[in-house]
Amino acid sequence: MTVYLLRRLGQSLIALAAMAIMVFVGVFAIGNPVDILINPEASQAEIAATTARLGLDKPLWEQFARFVGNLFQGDLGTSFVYGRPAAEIILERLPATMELAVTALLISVLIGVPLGVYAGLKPDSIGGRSVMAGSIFGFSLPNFWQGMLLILVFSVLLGWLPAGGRGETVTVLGVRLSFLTWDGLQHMLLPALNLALFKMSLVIRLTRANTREVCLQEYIKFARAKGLSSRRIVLVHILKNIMIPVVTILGLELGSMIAFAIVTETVFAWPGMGKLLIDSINLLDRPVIVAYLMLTVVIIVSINLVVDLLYSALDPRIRLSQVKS
Amino acid sequence: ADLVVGLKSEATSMDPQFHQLSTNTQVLLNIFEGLTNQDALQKVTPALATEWEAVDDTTWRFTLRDGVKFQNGSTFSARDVIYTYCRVPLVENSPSSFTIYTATITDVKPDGDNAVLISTDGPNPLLPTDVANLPLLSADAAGAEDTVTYKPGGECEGMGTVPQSADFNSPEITVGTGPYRLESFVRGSQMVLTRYDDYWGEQPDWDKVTLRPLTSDGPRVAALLSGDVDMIESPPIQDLPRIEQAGYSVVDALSNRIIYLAMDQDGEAPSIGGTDGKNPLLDKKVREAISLAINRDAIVERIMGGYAQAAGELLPPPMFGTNGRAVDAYDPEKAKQLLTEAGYPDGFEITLGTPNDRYINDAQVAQAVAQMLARIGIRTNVDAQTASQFFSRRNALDFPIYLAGWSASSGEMSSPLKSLVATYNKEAGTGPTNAGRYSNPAMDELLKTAMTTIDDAEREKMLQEAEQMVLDDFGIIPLHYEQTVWALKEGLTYEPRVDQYTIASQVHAAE
Amino acid sequence: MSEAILEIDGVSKRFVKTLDLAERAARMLGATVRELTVHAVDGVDLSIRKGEVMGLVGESGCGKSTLGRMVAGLHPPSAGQIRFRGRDVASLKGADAREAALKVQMVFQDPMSSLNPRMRVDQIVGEAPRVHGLAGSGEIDAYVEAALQRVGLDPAMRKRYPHQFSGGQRARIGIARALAVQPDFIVCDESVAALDVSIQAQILNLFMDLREELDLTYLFISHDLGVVEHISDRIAIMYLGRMVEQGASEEIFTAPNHPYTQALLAEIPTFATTKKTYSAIKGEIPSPIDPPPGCHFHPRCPHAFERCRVERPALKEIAANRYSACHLNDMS
Amino acid sequence: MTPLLSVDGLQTHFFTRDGVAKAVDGVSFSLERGQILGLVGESGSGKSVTGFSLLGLVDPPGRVVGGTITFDGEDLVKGGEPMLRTLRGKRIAMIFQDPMMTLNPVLRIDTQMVETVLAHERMSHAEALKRCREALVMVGISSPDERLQSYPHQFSGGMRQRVAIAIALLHKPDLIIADEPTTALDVTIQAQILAEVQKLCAETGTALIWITHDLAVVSGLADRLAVMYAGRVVEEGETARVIERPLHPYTKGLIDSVPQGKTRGARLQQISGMTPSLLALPQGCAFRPRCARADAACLEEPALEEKLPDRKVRCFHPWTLDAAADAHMPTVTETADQRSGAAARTGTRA
Amino acid sequence: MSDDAFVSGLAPAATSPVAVDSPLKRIARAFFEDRLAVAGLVLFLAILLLAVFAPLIAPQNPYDLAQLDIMDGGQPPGAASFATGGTYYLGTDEQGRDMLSAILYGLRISLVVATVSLAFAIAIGVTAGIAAAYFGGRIDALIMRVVDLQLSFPAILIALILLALWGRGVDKVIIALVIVQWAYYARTVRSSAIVEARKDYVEAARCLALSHGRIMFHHLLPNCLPPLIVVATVQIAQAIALEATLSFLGVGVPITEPSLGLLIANGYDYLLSGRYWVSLFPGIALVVTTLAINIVGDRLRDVFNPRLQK
Ligand SMILES: Nc1ncnc2c1ncn2[C@@H]1O[C@H](COP(=O)(O)OP(=O)(O)OP(=O)(O)O)[C@@H](O)[C@H]1O
Ligand SMILES: Nc1ncnc2c1ncn2[C@@H]1O[C@H](COP(=O)(O)OP(=O)(O)OP(=O)(O)O)[C@@H](O)[C@H]1O
Ligand SMILES: [Mg+2]
Ligand SMILES: [Mg+2]
Repeated sequence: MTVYLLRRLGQSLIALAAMAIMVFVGVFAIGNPVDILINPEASQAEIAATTARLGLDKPLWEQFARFVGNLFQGDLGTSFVYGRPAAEIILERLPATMELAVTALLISVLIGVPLGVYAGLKPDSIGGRSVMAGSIFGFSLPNFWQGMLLILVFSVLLGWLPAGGRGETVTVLGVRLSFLTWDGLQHMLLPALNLALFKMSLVIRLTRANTREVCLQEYIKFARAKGLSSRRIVLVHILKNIMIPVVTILGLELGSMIAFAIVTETVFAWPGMGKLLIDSINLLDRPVIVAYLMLTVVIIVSINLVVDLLYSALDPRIRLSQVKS
Repeated sequence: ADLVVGLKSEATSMDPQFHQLSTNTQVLLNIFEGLTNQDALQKVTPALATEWEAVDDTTWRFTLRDGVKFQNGSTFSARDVIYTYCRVPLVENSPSSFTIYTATITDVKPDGDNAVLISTDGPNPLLPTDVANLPLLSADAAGAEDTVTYKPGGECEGMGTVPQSADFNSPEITVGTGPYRLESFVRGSQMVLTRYDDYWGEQPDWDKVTLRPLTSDGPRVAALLSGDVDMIESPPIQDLPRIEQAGYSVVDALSNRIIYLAMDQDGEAPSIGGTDGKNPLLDKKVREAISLAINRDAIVERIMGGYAQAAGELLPPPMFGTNGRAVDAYDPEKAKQLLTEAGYPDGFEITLGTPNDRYINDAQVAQAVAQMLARIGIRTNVDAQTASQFFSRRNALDFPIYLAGWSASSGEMSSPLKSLVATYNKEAGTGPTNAGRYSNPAMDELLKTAMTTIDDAEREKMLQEAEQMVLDDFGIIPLHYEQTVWALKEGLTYEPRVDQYTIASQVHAAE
Repeated sequence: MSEAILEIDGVSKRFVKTLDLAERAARMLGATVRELTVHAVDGVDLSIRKGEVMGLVGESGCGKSTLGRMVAGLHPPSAGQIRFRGRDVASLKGADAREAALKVQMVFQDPMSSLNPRMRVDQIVGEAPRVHGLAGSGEIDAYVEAALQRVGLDPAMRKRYPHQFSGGQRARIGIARALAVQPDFIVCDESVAALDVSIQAQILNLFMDLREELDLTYLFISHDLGVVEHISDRIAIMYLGRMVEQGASEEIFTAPNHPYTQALLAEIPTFATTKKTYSAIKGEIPSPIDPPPGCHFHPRCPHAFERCRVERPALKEIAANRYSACHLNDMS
Repeated sequence: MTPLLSVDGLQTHFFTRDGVAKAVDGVSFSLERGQILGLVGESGSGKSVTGFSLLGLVDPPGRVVGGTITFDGEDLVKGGEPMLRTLRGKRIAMIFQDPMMTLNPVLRIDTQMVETVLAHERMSHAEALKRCREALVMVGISSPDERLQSYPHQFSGGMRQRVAIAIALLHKPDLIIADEPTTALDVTIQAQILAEVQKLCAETGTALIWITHDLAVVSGLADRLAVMYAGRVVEEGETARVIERPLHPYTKGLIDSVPQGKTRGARLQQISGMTPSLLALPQGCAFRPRCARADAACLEEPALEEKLPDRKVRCFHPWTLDAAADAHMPTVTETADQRSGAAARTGTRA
Repeated sequence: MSDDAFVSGLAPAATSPVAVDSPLKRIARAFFEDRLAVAGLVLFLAILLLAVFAPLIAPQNPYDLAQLDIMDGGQPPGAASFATGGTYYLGTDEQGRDMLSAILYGLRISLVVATVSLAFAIAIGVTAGIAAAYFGGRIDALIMRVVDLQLSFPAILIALILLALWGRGVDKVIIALVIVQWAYYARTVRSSAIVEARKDYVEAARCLALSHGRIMFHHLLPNCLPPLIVVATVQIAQAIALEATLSFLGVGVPITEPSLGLLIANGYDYLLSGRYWVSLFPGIALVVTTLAINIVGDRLRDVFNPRLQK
């Protein structure tokens, strides 16, 4: 276990370092954020003064060294645009994104797994085939286009749901949540659905493939030979086996969901981290970009960790190897 | 009654001295006020100063309004003015400092009980305009000492601990004299303002104002149409027919923003193809040809949906310093002829730089321009980028020709002339945005004189003349003036503003 | 008696799972992380004479294949020497090494997985001779045909893919491939285990024919004692990485010395016309990761006594050309 | 006394893309209570499919298309899934070939055993667990409580197979179908399992069908043998008689081709050719192309007939009826004697 | 048949158990059994042809600004052109770009971006994956750590950052996609190559003293193709979608040479205004393309999966 944590830690540190260097060099290469932030009427002297004030006049390595130094004091830097700690700005937006991603994940699992199992058990039935055909669709539609269609249909044409924004929120333990109010839920429905559709297709396909695979296993036949009911075979023997790959993939996908939230948040004007990232990239707000990526790495690494723990809870074979090492 | 406004971008800070950004200013103008104010037409009007006069060439006297109380109850006095102006250079990490308005100020001191004297290091005719951009803070709320003494360069005394941008999230510190006070600000989601009942001026119509950032055009319109918000700024022009059809009112006004083309006139330009390394843009005939090749009306009509006005000057008339110059006529024949005369009968190849998320339909306009230039033989590639990249590359002189916009915050001709076409000179601080490096020493001289001329009439004449010189030279090519649009729910009115600000306190319920 | 063509001298093979950076760090932090070492082959001596068939028997995981692979040059030994025609194989370089590598070939267990499913038979058989210049590009077709004919395959089928053959034919292709590089020594690793008895007989006969025809020497690995007994001149028996007994085939089968060998022979299924009562050695085969101390067999051995638990018995010559590793031999 | 199980003309076909594979095409045999039947044949001859057909576990695209299976007086083919469900695991149990694959890797042993008990009997979890423990003890697993808490991967192959056998024994079934349960195991472990199975059958009176491709394994175990070739039973009879005097050329070839000590140095007798594809069986007798005695008559399909008392064979030219050829026959008894002699010698050594 | 043959057993069997055809033909035969898959393939080929011959088919060259006229901008489907009198069957965008032509050309860009990036990503990924599987040990650990890092980071983020850094351009989009995708191939190839490398035929090849390169690319690689092909079909569809998404987010291809994604993104602004065609038609083209590829990929997956073969 310790080994495992250490390995994970090592990997994420490398990822963090790679990310930080890339962003530093990259943002430096794009240009000077002062060019876009400053009032165009400012004189050249003003521009130079501002650049110095933000520490951008120093050579890149010096800026980086300073950043690393601050990092060790838990300081991810101060946003050029907002003048506030970058970490704070991002954490403020984190709940909105997490809320969206988790809801989407729930939707995709709760709908995807049963459909996938069904399609896997009855691959040649009309129902099974239509589920698969549907999932290919969900797979093929680009995320943003789905979002646009959702808006077009549900907001513009039918007027049932709001087209964007977060709606009313309730503050619980200092975190603002949408799903506790009716208005908030309404606002969340379309973006969550948008984010979920793709993953749902993925879950369906994955579950189906695994169900088919597991169905062919000798132990399923043995379970039948033991005289078990089909219900028990599906709900215990098959489901427990397919949950292993599903959980793994979903873990990875939660990470990518947070990333894909960028698109959904853009389409639905959802005030989450993804939107912030796009804005920050556009404004070359390097501290925020770096902090966002660092946070994402940390989140993804933690999710992977949780997934692995879950995984070992689900798959006893893994447990052994961990005990051993 | 409450008002919910959908804004296209969010204020980056509640600190009125942190970031010079129209998004910030338009929000903060609900809470704070300066000594002066600019009205919808950018005319300077009294605010916390009831009147002002130039005492001599370098000193202005502002009479302070009586009986004004800050939202925290403290009485407005000269100390607040001094404190406010003192704090400007002390704001840390400001990405765009307000020092450009205080740089010339050498001293601020009380003059009797109800006036301040502001001295500058030279004649500054624009000081009353400048101070409109410096909303006044409450020295008490900010924790100043009892006496604050002005010293230039951030050396003031009696400042106490100066609150920084992040502190302004607290309604305790964000205290102004304006009609609204800050109730809450949830970044990314909304800002809530409540009416300040002891406001000295006319009470606004709304008890509570909610400002929502809806940065994507589509959702912003959708939010209006679905009734989530009462009013939005900058609805995309292509959606206006639909919005009007749905029973919403649309108001618009010519803005102070001009969209222009600037051309590289800085020696040879190797990035232009088909000219054997010569820079055709150095030739006035070529520049004129470019201007004549552009069908501005078509752009206004087709790309801007009619919500723009073809431009012949650097500011829309009748703003200060305009001279009524006619819009260059669309004349491709003559343009071709001019090109031939200049020695480019087959045209040349050029890359037009443009931002794609900064001005209304900016990349579309650039493509339309490219189409038109292509027709007279100037094969034009469009290099559209997000604003940050565009501005960085533009400032690095990467584009032989580029499209950009300019809005004059002072509302007078000196602003575009000084920034866009005055010779680039680091020391003098002229031409900071002159990335085409156009240079006309005669015009520079004239502008310099104008800038130190306090007398308005005299100054206007000089500015008109200077502008004429540049435009006759085709040193810069105006395309169109943007028009700013607001869409409102039935029953609301808003006087459209040249400066494109959406100021909630000025939204009214129709009688 | 002819000279030894292959000598295996104190050869061991250890598979070690070394610690990576994270694991070492964890160990410094006090976690119980250890290197895992599998002693797949543990100090084995064996000498094979030219032209003989040496049978190698033992239960699953006892290191037969590993030894076979080392002989075939697929694994370098962790310790000890393998000498082919008197020369240490590991010390050879360049052309010599290649020559030695080609002289020792291997025939594998699973006839399907040992043939590349994406290659045609003529490619499978002809690739190595072509690459190594054993046959010029003009002659290669004839060469392959001859190789196929030698193992009893119709050359007309040389354009087919492995999946288009039956198990027995695939086994023949595998043999043809090995023979195509003109080896002297062939390691047969369970080469007939996957075949049905009826096909197995065909292939065993083929092995014997080829041996005579081409003067080959075999190391014949199998867990099937019947097969080994049928084909081998001499037999070596391994248990958990170690050699426990070695000797001429008849002698071992008539008078097994080591208790393990005895138990093994008792378990060979044989035709019976009356119902047999089965009895068995108790216990499971221990893991090579954690082998028992002393004699590896002692936990299952009915004759085990104190010494077996602590001391590893050496492989001693108990009669002429007859070796056994059992402490019992010291007692009598 | 009616037999416990009688299979008559069983046909199981696989309807594949490439055609109909007649995996089982006319299999008949019968089994008394407490009897052990050895079902022998080379790979692909339809042994497993026969076993699965009995339990109705043939996977699509396979289907039982003909014949009858009578178990304790009831027709299983007619009874269909509902009847089979109640029988499976309770009265007919099956043990599969590969012990590594038969247990669900993600479920604990107790779960997998208890569910089998509860699938057929109403009782408390504790009682069921007790029964499982007893079953484990019966198959020679020590410290069953600890084992019950384990997962399959923590067991060796032999242990897993024993667990599978224990599961088969939970309801003291009337019939166990063992499909090559020791093929994947080492000889010493195989012997352990054989010993246990033999003991159990003797103790519980359970009938057993032991499927294998290794004649030698069943020769000492089974009361009767049925030899399959290409989906058909080609010979059936009492074990000793079949081994001693195989009638069908295939059976004889099978026995002769087994290598042993006495064959050393000599060439093995071998059956030429190879197993035919089920999709393209030769006309008439399926063994015809590989048979030295085949003639024109064999172009007709021979029937399974009783050529000697209690000996059925599917051949026009069975060995014993042809005196000339019989001369070559090895005397199997001799072999067995030699072997037991060797065993006796080893036994004396210690 | 003689007694002699019975004894020697060396006589070659006259019949082979299976019909004589190559593995590829078998796969193809299995593939064509599914009508939906065939339809998908035909559709995809048709799209491919349309894209390849776009310059010949399209009424207009939408990338040549001189051929556009903003006076024809925003025309609904079926409208006639002011400038040329031709018909805009699918309408025009605000630049007066004929949507039909723009879609054909956009398809071209989208496919070129996807296939070129695919080719490079496969080349890199396959080499890395096979080397990792074949050599094992440290090489494997190193390569797979990089792959893990890459894969644990969402593709869209990486691409977004890279493109934000580099600016717009078809070449840059391709590079970004290669960087984002190679790891998938490396992982896929490695996992199948590890299984294959354990098979005896690789040992046999080593026993025959064949070179590493030969074993890796002649022996291992062909056997790792099936999963690779499946992943490639999925990835090419993903690449098209990803490019579209990046263009949508404003970091994709240059605006004057719009891909399908960029066309949709442009149309996004006109969605509410009723000019649905600007975004709907390219959207449909994009969906149909990825759908066709996914259907084909789906079938390939089934066909290549030996466990599911009937
Ligand atoms: N590459 C390897 N890495 C680690 N352990 C290995 C490796 N190869 C073999 N082993 C271990 O070495 C031991 C001997 O393996 P080997 O394959 O030689 O046995 P065997 O006698 O051939 O068994 P079988 O009869 O099952 O083929 C086994 O415990 C195996 O797990
Ligand atoms: N799912 C299936 N689809 C098609 N054919 C099948 C299927 N399962 C079995 N068969 C065919 O049925 C025949 C008999 O198979 P079976 O498994 O009964 O053989 P077996 O005698 O048990 O062989 P082995 O000794 O290899 O286990 C085989 O030739 C096989 O091709
Ligand atoms: Mg082995
Ligand atoms: Mg079987």
